[in-house]
Amino acid sequence: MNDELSIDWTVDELMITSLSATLDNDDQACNGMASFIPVIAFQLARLTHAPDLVWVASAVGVDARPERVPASTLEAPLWRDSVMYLEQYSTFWDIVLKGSWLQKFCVGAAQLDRYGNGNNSVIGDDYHRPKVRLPGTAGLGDMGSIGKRLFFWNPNHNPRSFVEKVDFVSCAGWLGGGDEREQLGLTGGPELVITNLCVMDFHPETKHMRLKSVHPGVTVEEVQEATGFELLIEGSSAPETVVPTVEQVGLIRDVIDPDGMRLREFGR
Amino acid sequence: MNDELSIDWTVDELMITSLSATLDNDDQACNGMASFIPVIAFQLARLTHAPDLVWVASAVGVDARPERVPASTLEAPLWRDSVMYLEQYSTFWDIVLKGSWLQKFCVGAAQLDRYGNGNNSVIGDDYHRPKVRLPGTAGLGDMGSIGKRLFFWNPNHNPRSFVEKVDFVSCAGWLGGGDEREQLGLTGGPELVITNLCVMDFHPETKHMRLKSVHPGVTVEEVQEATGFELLIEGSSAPETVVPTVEQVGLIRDVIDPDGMRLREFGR
Amino acid sequence: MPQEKLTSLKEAIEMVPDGATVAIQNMATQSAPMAAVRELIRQGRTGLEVVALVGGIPIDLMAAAGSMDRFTGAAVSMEQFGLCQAYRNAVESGEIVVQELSETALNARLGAGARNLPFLPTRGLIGTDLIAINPDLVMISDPFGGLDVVACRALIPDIALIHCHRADRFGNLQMEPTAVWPDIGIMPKAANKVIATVEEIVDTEVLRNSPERTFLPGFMVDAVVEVPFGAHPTSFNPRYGYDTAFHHEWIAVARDPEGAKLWMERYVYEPDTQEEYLDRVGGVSRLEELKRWEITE
Amino acid sequence: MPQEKLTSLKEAIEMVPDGATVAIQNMATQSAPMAAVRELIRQGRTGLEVVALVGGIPIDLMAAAGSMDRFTGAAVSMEQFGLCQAYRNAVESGEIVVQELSETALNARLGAGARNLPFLPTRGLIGTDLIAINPDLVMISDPFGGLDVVACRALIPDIALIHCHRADRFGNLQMEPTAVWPDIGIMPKAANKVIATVEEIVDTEVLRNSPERTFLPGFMVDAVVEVPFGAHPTSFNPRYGYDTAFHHEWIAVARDPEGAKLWMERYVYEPDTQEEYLDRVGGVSRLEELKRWEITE
Repeated sequence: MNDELSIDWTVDELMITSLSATLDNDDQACNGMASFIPVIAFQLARLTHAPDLVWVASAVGVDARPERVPASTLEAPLWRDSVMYLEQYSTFWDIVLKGSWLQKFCVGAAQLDRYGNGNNSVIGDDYHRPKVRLPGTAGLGDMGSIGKRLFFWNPNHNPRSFVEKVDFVSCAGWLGGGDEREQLGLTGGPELVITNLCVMDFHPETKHMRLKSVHPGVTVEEVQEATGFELLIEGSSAPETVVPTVEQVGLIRDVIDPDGMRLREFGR
Repeated sequence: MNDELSIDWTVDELMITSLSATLDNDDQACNGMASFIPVIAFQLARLTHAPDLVWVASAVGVDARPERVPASTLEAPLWRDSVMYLEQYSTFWDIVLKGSWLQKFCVGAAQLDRYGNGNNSVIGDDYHRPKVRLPGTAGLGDMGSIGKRLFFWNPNHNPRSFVEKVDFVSCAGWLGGGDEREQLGLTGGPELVITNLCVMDFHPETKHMRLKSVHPGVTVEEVQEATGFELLIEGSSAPETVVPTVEQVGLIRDVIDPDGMRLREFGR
Repeated sequence: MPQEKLTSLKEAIEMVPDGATVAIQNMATQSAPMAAVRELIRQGRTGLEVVALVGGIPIDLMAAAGSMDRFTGAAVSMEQFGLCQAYRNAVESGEIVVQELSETALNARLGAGARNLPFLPTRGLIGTDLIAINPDLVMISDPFGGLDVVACRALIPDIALIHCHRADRFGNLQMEPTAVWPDIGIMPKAANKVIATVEEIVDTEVLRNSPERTFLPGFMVDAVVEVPFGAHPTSFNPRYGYDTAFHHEWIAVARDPEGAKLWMERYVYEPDTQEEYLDRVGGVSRLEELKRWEITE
Repeated sequence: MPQEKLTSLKEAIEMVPDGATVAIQNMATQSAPMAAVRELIRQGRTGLEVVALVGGIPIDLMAAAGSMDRFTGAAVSMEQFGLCQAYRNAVESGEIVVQELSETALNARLGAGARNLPFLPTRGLIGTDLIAINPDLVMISDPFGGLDVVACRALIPDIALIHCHRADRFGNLQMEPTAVWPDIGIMPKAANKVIATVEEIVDTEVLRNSPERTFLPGFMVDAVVEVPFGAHPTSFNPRYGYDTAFHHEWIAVARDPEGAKLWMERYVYEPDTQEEYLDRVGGVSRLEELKRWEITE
């Protein structure tokens, strides 16, 4: 294993390795649509510290072996060579709901508030006449409520995405903070947020979003400026996010995603 | 079509043709375990007046083509050459419950009372310490309640099977008679009872079991003697059950059931 | 010999009345019954409630054509191609009303519809704002003293529109095992009628060779129509990939009513047959590319 | 490379504690995990609650051996071979308590267990006497004003015991498409642990050739054991038919405790391996007959 740190890593690779580090050897992981960062993170984890991790490609293909990351993370080339196909109604959700498996989900949300509540439904005050109609809650409206551990990623950290209060809660986070989730009988919940600027977690008591590390070259002030609510910052500064190793960068660039599909998440 | 009546028909064949006559061209029919009479009746109907009838062999094989009736009506030889396999949990019950399909069910019950309530659970007063533990309700406990039209068959008409009151209701018939079923929101219900002695239906108002026809050679008195409750008999006698045709007898004996598996229902 | 279900696309779609609730098999860029959707638009159907798990281009075309005024489902998106702009505009202007459900809530509504139950429960959505605004969802307590659940009212679509790999003329429908995600698990079972387009009609004997691939028996199917490449421009795994250029072409005009109208003329209204449509999308050479899944642009 | 699940039958069955709720795949004369059931008996397990859709000879053997004191399921019968006499005696004498459910009610209880719901509803059983005597069933009203339903409390078996055609050493389980009825649709998903015996262990690459036949992923399986003819004397379609003579032999002694004991010695307690058991049931020549489905006596 080559533990030497990369000197030419880029932020997409840093987000991938940060997400990969959250995965354990006995996890199962699955991805939804337009999920290049998670898909590459799962494959990277399997090739490095979590060889037993089971990846369910597109929530369809168990232990898939795609040739390379294709242009869609929800189409058949991704679930090539699977050991099993899951059918949405009768298999996938039965497995997810059972609770023992697929405990971590990587999710994206158009808006996220200080308590990790997510919004993929509408922008604007009136749900029925929205300023912007977003895609919709899809599986996220389930994942937030059925005891899963949520890992958010966002390649474009800005105050319109990180807001004081989401316009509409389509994914249950820590709700109003504290023990509000617990009172509704909800287990799991938001755990980590990985962006192009930093990594954030949640205060164990208040459930307030908290700066965990800043990426090299980014200041705490820059993160706060890009965040639409007051971020919890413990101490006078924050540790630096661990950068990818030479090995990790090589695997991402040459083996997993040689076509650079991950850059599409950054509008490139 | 040879409409000539058979002169050497036997009672098993008469029960089969009586049941076959209840099936329409646009029906779907399925069978459960130890159901030789229904299985042969379905196949006979397909070969005569109801060519479009869809038979789901053993509740598994759609439009099956068994070589001949095997020793079990719940094993793979019966669902040979199917167009589709139904899986019990995810397909069979979804189709049955929908209501538009598989509207008629042929069912057997150890005990049947005057209102067509069935018992396959226990004989005796105490459910938890029964005199006889019967197999159990299986699908019958569903079929009686979900709007299906029930056709009972019994090759051994006797007062222990046709009782004043079943020891335990494990299949909802007309309950206490009248509109009791309706009051619970239950549609469908028992429609016909075919035995080795006669055919019975139910009075449209009172839902009392009623003699519809007696088999040739059987008297009304013999039927009443073999019945543990007072049978509704309209008029001084009852019509004679229509006997099988030469063609029907030929199909049963030579094509559908050359091994005579149907006789097992008569203890032979 | 069961009942004949083979018919023309025109006759099949004539079974769909204005205002019907139409469930459509779809998933972002996958497996949509596109030929059937184009015929629905061509016949001028209006007031439809469209139900889909995740709707893509078929939803956008119906929104642009004014076919639908309600959408019920979990999401609308064309994944890497972006949002459905015509749909989005219609929702934002109040022309289309959305009933947004999580996947388990939609499955519960359709599952109840299929099984003749008044409702089915889920534990999804609890804590979100999606319950209070939806009269078809209500929190109820567990009679055994456990956690509350969300009761999801039965949804019985009038029609399910699906596209399959093959069928016989009696409507027994088969799918290749690789096309597992689009919502054929429960949608056609919940609907009162099923209209299926298929890549090819085969003899029943062919189906008997792999009965495990038949997912809906003919007696549950009301019409079956042979339409090769019937899912284009969405993918139909394993036969062909989605059409990237075609999606882009639509997206380029979707925001502009005039441009959208011209595009619709060219691809929806004018082609009288599927053959003519396929010619207009690039003919044999383009279809061969799609069969090779040349989709990474 | 996922986690290794391959083990011995002895070690696998040691995962089942006394008093456990054990769900068993079975249907009258079909597909029972018989080798696993014999090992349960051999290890002297007691106080089990056995769950089965329709139980046959495995239930009768466990009843005769005193392994179980509860049965939960829809029926117990060996179809043409008749009632399970040892089970029947034990129920009539009060040694075994039965929770009798209709098929939809059992499916609802297991479905709720699988999906982490406190209950699922059915419209089956309404009007029967089976609701009032069962604390796990209760009538509730429809919050949308429709018909009442029977709420069926979640059932989560501690262990599911199943027999399959093949698996890899990581527990990915495959069934031939012809074995569709026995209750693998929901039972193993509801259970907390799954123990699977299989006709053969194959390389994972073999499974990748037909991923649609994998019905349970390895991560949901706790132990997998290679046991050829592991379903004998029940049938295991399409590989072998049920053993008529063997069923008759058991039935002849089942009513007589002394005879049953001798029979159990010969077929359950004494054989140390599956090979030895198969020798005692007639060896290769008998197994060849069963493979030819010579079952009409």
